[in-house]
Amino acid sequence: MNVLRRYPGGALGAAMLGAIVILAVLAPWLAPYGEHEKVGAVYQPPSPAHPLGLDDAGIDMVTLLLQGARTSLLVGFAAALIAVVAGGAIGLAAGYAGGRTDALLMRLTDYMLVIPDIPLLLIVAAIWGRSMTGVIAIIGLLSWPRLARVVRAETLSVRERAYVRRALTIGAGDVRVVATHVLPHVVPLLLTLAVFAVGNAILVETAIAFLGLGDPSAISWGRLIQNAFAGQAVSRQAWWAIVPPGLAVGCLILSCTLIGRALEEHLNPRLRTGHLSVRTFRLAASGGERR
Amino acid sequence: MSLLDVEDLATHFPLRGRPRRVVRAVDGVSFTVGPGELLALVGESGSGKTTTAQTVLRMADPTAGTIRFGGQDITTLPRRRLKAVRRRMQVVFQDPYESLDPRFRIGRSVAEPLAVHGVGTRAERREMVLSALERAGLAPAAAFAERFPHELSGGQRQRAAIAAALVLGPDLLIADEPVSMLDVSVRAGVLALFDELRAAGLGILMITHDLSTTARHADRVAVMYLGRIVEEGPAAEVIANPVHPYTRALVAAVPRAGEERRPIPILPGEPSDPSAVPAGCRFHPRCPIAHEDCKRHDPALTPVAHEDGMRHDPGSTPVASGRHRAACPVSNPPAVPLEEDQCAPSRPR
Amino acid sequence: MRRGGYLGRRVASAGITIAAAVTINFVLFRAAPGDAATQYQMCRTCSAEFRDYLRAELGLDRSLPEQFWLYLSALLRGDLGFSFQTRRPVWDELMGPLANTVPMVGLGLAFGLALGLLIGVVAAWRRGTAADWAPVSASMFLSVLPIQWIGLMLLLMFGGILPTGGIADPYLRFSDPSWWQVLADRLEHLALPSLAIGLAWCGSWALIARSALVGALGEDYILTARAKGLSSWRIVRRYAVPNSLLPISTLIFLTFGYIVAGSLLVETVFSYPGIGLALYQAVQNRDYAVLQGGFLLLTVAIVLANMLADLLYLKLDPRIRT
Amino acid sequence: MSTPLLEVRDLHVWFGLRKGRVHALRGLDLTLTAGEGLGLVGESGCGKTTAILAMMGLLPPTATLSGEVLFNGENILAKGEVSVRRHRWTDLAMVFQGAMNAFSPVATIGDQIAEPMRLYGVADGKAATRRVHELLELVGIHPDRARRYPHEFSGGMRQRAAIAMALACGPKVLLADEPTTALDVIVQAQVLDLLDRLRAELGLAVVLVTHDLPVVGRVCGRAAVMYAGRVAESAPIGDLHRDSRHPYSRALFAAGEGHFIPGTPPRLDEEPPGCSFAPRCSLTEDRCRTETPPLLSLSSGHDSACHLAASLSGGTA
Amino acid sequence: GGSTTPAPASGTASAGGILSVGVTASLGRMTSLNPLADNLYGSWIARQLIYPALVQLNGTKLEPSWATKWDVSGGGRVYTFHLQPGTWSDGKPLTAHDAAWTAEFELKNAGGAAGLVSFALEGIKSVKATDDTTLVVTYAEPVAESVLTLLANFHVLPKHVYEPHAGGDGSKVLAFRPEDKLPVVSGGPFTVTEFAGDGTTIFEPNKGYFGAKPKVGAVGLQVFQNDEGLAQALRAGTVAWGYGGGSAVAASVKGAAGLDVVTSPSQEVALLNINTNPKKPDHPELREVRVRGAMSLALDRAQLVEVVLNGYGRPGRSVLAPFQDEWIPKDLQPDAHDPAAANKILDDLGYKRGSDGVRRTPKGERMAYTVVVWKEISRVAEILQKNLAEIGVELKPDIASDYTAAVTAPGGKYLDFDLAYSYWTLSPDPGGMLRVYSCDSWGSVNFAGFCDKDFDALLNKQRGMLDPAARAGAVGTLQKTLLRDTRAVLPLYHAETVHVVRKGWSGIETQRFGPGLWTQIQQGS
Ligand SMILES: Nc1ncnc2c1ncn2[C@@H]1O[C@H](COP(=O)(O)OP(=O)(O)OP(=O)(O)O)[C@@H](O)[C@H]1O
Ligand SMILES: Nc1ncnc2c1ncn2[C@@H]1O[C@H](COP(=O)(O)OP(=O)(O)OP(=O)(O)O)[C@@H](O)[C@H]1O
Ligand SMILES: [Mg+2]
Ligand SMILES: [Mg+2]
Repeated sequence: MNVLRRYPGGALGAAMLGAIVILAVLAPWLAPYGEHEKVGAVYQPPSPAHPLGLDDAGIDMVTLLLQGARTSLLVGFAAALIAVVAGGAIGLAAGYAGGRTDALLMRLTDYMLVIPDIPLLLIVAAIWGRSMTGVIAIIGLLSWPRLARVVRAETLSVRERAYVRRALTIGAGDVRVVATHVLPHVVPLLLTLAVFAVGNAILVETAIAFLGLGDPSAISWGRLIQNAFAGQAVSRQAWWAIVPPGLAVGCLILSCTLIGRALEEHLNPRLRTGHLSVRTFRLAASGGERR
Repeated sequence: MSLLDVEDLATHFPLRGRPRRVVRAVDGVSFTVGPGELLALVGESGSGKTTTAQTVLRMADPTAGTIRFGGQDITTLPRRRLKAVRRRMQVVFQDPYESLDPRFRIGRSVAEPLAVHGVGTRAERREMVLSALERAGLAPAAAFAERFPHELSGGQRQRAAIAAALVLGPDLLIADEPVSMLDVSVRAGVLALFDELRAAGLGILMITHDLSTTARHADRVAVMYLGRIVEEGPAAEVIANPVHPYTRALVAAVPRAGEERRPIPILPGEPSDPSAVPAGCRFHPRCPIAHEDCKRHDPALTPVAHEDGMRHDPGSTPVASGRHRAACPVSNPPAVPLEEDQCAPSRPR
Repeated sequence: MRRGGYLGRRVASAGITIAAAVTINFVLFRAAPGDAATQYQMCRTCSAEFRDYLRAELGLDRSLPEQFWLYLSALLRGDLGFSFQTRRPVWDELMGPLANTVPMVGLGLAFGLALGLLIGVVAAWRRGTAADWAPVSASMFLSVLPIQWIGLMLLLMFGGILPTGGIADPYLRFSDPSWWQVLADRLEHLALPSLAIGLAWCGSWALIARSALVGALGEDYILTARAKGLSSWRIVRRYAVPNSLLPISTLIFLTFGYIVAGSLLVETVFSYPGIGLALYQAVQNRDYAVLQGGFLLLTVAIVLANMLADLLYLKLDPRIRT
Repeated sequence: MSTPLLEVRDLHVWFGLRKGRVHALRGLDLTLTAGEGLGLVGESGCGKTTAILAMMGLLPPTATLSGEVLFNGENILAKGEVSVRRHRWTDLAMVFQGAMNAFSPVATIGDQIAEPMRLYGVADGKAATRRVHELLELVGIHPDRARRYPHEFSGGMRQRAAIAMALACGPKVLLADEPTTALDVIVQAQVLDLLDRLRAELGLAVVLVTHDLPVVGRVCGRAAVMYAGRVAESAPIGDLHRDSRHPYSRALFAAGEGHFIPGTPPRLDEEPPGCSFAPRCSLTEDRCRTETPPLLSLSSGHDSACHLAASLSGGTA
Repeated sequence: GGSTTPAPASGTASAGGILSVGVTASLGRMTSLNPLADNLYGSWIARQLIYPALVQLNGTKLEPSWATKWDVSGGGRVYTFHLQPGTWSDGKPLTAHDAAWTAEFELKNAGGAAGLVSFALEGIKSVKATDDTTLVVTYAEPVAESVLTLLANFHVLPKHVYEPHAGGDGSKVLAFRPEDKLPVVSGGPFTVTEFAGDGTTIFEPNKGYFGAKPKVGAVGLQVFQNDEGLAQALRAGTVAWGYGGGSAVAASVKGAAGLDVVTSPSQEVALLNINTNPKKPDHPELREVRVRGAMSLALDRAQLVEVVLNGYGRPGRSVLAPFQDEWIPKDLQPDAHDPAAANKILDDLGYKRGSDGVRRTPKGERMAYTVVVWKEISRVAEILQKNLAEIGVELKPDIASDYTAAVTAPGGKYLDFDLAYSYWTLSPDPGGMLRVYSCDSWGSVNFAGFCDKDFDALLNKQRGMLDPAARAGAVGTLQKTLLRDTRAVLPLYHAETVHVVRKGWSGIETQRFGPGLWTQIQQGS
């Protein structure tokens, strides 16, 4: 309850994400039709039987949205996991070891950061084929560098804390120091980054799908946007095939962003402060505040 | 026999970029700390006090010189074998807010050294932790052990950090500005604790820039300037009769309680830069009494004739001691030839 | 002295990154299944002779180190090779599209920035009020929408009102246009793609601007400025904005590179013949020479943008200037 | 005694927290005459900074304030921000705790010093530049440095430049919040010396906030010892040292000499009745725990808020 | 846009207005006007406007073009073409020698680097110019006249322009780009004054053209990156003719004011090939004709037509396309969609469904296959997947980055793939398509891995049958062998050729190809 009041945005995000996850998990039971099942004319407008109409293959949009949530979430979470594990490990190693290791790893990270990601994606996906695992791996590999940077910076700062230096001077080994002092400190940050990474991965997935480089047999929200474009939903004024998947993606990523920001604020309450505001102190009605 | 014996210690840090330059943070420092002795290392910010301590702790690598601890040369001891030494040499940092892991209860922080060194059983450790906390003045120890750092005041935190340093029963404590971040009202308590520990035989190397503290608690004081010790000797004597112009400025600058306004000698120029150490006497660019020779000759520490000391502060009690040395030939002409016993390591009172 | 060192180090690091990009570029394409000649689109059904001819022409019949050497020496001469598909120099193939993309991204950037910074400054200034909450929520939502979807929505809304594809009216020259007609035509064609870019990015920029500003507003010098009796507006203008501009401006420079590289999605939606689309087509046609060249070009562009961002920082922030 | 230049009467400040609030100032009374140096001393958290900020009207929006701050008899807080802004920098200027960061890193020191002059029409154009140079010289910084950026200054120089900035519009009162805490002893001595000179030479009234009693003597003739948002004792420095009439002041002096004060400072979110120092005081009597002692004048210029003030005469603890 | 810029279709600068032709990139992009270097459809369209061809096509019928008439001799082996005198746009004479040179060059390089267009000269032994206006074409074997339709794709190049680049093994000519020097040397009704293979190429009338003068001021061939772009442009009025825009564009502009959707009989065929290679190690059941029959019955061709072709097409009936109706036996009709019957066949064969709904062969192998497709047809793959799932066959689409390689692997032996999707746009003569399933094509485009001696013998024989009726009989037999006897290939659908034309233009006859079409188009009637 308290958390709710403190981070209303985060709570809203969590609720949205929760709802989407539940819908996705229950999709096979909730979906009214088959995801390949033609249930009416192509681009049939919304009707009581099909509240969001049919797509360019005469498939029920509600069904597609429900099924698409599964893929989008799977890609989001799996890719974020890769990014978190890789980025966390590399950031931690670079920040803690320092020196040459740090320089080497950061050089790699810098390189990964300047790689134009969408073209790389295009090339890798085109050359090595399209599969769900491929898409997840590519997104994960594209996302870790940002994480690694932040984790490294944080590790560097923890490393300089007196309690870490003290642990070292009493003769504690690196493994021990990392495990007991550094990692626990970095975990909340990593969690925050992970939440953002989920959102980002979902966004990148829509790009991959839009370019037709996604897994051909998986229906994701990105794929629905692509279908709408390829199926000329715009010229055919079939807004019901365009608007819902975009809004769905937006809500999903927004929920991640909201949660991430709440976590961030929780970790760093300084984000809330500031000296300047249009409002200044209040004057108590004379004597009123005294007792 | 002295506990810690540092000779000609130098620690340089290479700077990035060209031309290659080094920061001569510590540049030829010698001192000793005996059991039960408190040596205060004072000096302006950036003079290399912390670096000296870090080097002694082998957290920074010495460029030259030797560090002997309990008679053993630890200057180049490999990390593995350092562990045994570290058990006997503990450290307390300046910032009481950062020296305890905020996620650990005090008890666990204090017990960490025991865990690292695999000392005792669980029960034994608990005993040791509680007694350390009590020694550090945190009573009831059992209650404090259960608290988190944020539930303690600054002074209490610093005591907890000291307890963690004491739990292994070390011979030497290195304290880097242990009270400068504490409120006036609690400083005295922590310093009194040091006095107690010292009485029990613990050698302490304390870094500080607070001369009034030094005068009250230290046996001996070493004044650092730009990586060197410029004056060294029994605390009372050095503060009463500062010889080196830098020490004099330092002493004069200290505000004294209850005193009325008085003129302050001001050192000209900016704090010095250890990556560009001036030739000759390091202090000469800011020295009010520098002359030509100072630009060429880098003076060594030489014993102070106490008559000389008396001349500067006639009101003070003359303390005749060859252990007071300074590195300024101008204010301190080498009247007394160097004798062997004067170079011998100083002993605790 | 220090400045020269900083510059030198920055340039060296950019050089290393580019060298890495060159190597990876080479490896990436050699590691692809099937060599370039078999991947060649026209060769889906072409004869073995033609394949051999292509292999020889592309130097694929040589050993890998030899190929790498050839590749490097050609690069040093500024030669990116020849397109498999058109047999024109890759450089010529890419420069046109790149020249189309830059104004589109530039205009989008300008639009997004103007809007984003405005929102960000107002929100930061009115922190905690409705004037903060509403634009921040809107920005947040904009920033999470897929750009291609924003493009589709624009198509849906503006199709028929503004040109929805291409870069210019190809037949304009027959009506003997004046220079402003030509310009107006270009701007019309730029409108929707640029708007899409602007909308897709202004949200993030607003959020960045806001948080940078809020950060700056928490600094001690702001309190000092208030103590000096300066008005809030003056404080925002003279103290908060210049200080938060530092992180913002470099960040924007950085994103420019990525937007150019990522322009593909917008260009696809609006059939805009830019660099992204050129690469996309190269992928479709397995035109590895163009792909390789384009990828390198974009990497270099981003590295340069990063470097410029650093130099800008150098210029803006007196702390590193000396 | 001449009429007070600045007078603080019964100043209360509350800070709203997420839960409850903190009563940081609990009826602060201070007077300051022109050219006088007043030291404001006390443990961390006793409300020194809050007092200074309140006088400048710079409290954050979470703060609620009551009481009066009279400048030349006018209550400058009467209309909040509107009325106080007119007095900022021209009448009241301040140097902050950690004034190291008082300068925006992207503008030159000179510009930042000149800004309020131009704004308030004190000087502009060449005149402003000249005045900036004068001010910098006054604080011992070479005028050439006006065109430098803050990061090119050392900590001590920045602190001195901050003082120069505070003097820009010729204020009558300088409020200096721990201007020397972060500095080296030698630099600290320089800065204190500068403040003293300004006071003596320019007739500036100075309020010097510090938790270090000895520092006060360098600049101020009088000091007010604060405890828990209120003045415990206010007296000329000499009296305070030799003839303190409040156990807390005595304890504070003793702390400087190596005797710590037992217990912890009071929590400001609770308001138990009685003297707030009572739980730590060695002389506590029953009424100390129930009755809040008022700040009473013992002799001219010596006030104490202790029930036992009268019985405390002679010598320090 | 329509409201803000003047619609070019009504441009006034050149008399006759500008014919703006829009085409999607997948169909109409080109890389060069040099036919030896670019065999993309887009440049084939362009070639019709600038390079003379002996004959042109109206549907499946031959019409005169540069050749006003032709004689047959030698029992169908020798064709003599009588050409109109003319000049190239640079003033050099356009003669039979240009044609002979072009043909000989292409024949010499057939199969080589510069052999991309030599398919048009298939079966020809020699091409000789007897004088400036007479060209003698000699075939190795007798051919029916309809085989000459291929010659509509033979574009005569200016010898004086190309010859300097055509030395050595002929590969150097690939680097020659006529569009580098504008206007290009043209012998057709137009010449190119602006070239952009991915953008808009502008054609302006060639003053020296021997034939009828164009009635438009200029033709623009504008390439759109996707269907959506073309549809938008058609609606906005910036494009007058959506060239072969396809069903998707047609569907999305249907009902829009001012636009007509013009269809002509399908020239296209989409096929599902089943790998019948007896050496393929796995899935022997795919070599069982009844299994293939069951799969055919499972396919819902009507849904394919509705979803994939937006209704503009027909269920797949043969490997030949509906515009070759005269060559397709009347009794060869599309298989009905009858999953029940299909299931029964498989049940009878003893292929039981497993718990996952997928059938097992008696050996216990799952009936799970991959189908090699390319990206554009994901919808087709989805429908096939669903159709076959209904009969317990699992299908997994494999989007091949290198299509031919994926199908023929390893090394042209067809040992790997199970099913493959293929799509062909046919030329009028039926022989070409049937040849795809001959042993000659084994290892390349014969995606069914089909090789049959008798089939090949009949295939070779029909080519020389000058009697259309007899030839039709043979062609019918060949089709039935493929589609009924062996069912090695399952026709899926035939897409109608769909054009979208803005009202107010006349002469756009969409089944016509060649200069004649482009010179007859005009604004107004
Ligand atoms: N790792 C390092 N690399 C480069 N220079 C260093 C490093 N550590 C310290 N220095 C430099 O060495 C000099 C001495 O630093 P040190 O921290 O020992 O001073 P200090 O006397 O402890 O000062 P303070 O009183 O401010 O703590 C300083 O100029 C500092 O900038
Ligand atoms: N913005 C704020 N919100 C809530 N409480 C505050 C705020 N500012 C100060 N306080 C509280 O008011 C009390 C007085 O704070 P103040 O900063 O005035 O102390 P101080 O005497 O200046 O201490 P120090 O010596 O540490 O600077 C403290 O308990 C502090 O926690
Ligand atoms: Mg230090
Ligand atoms: Mg304060």
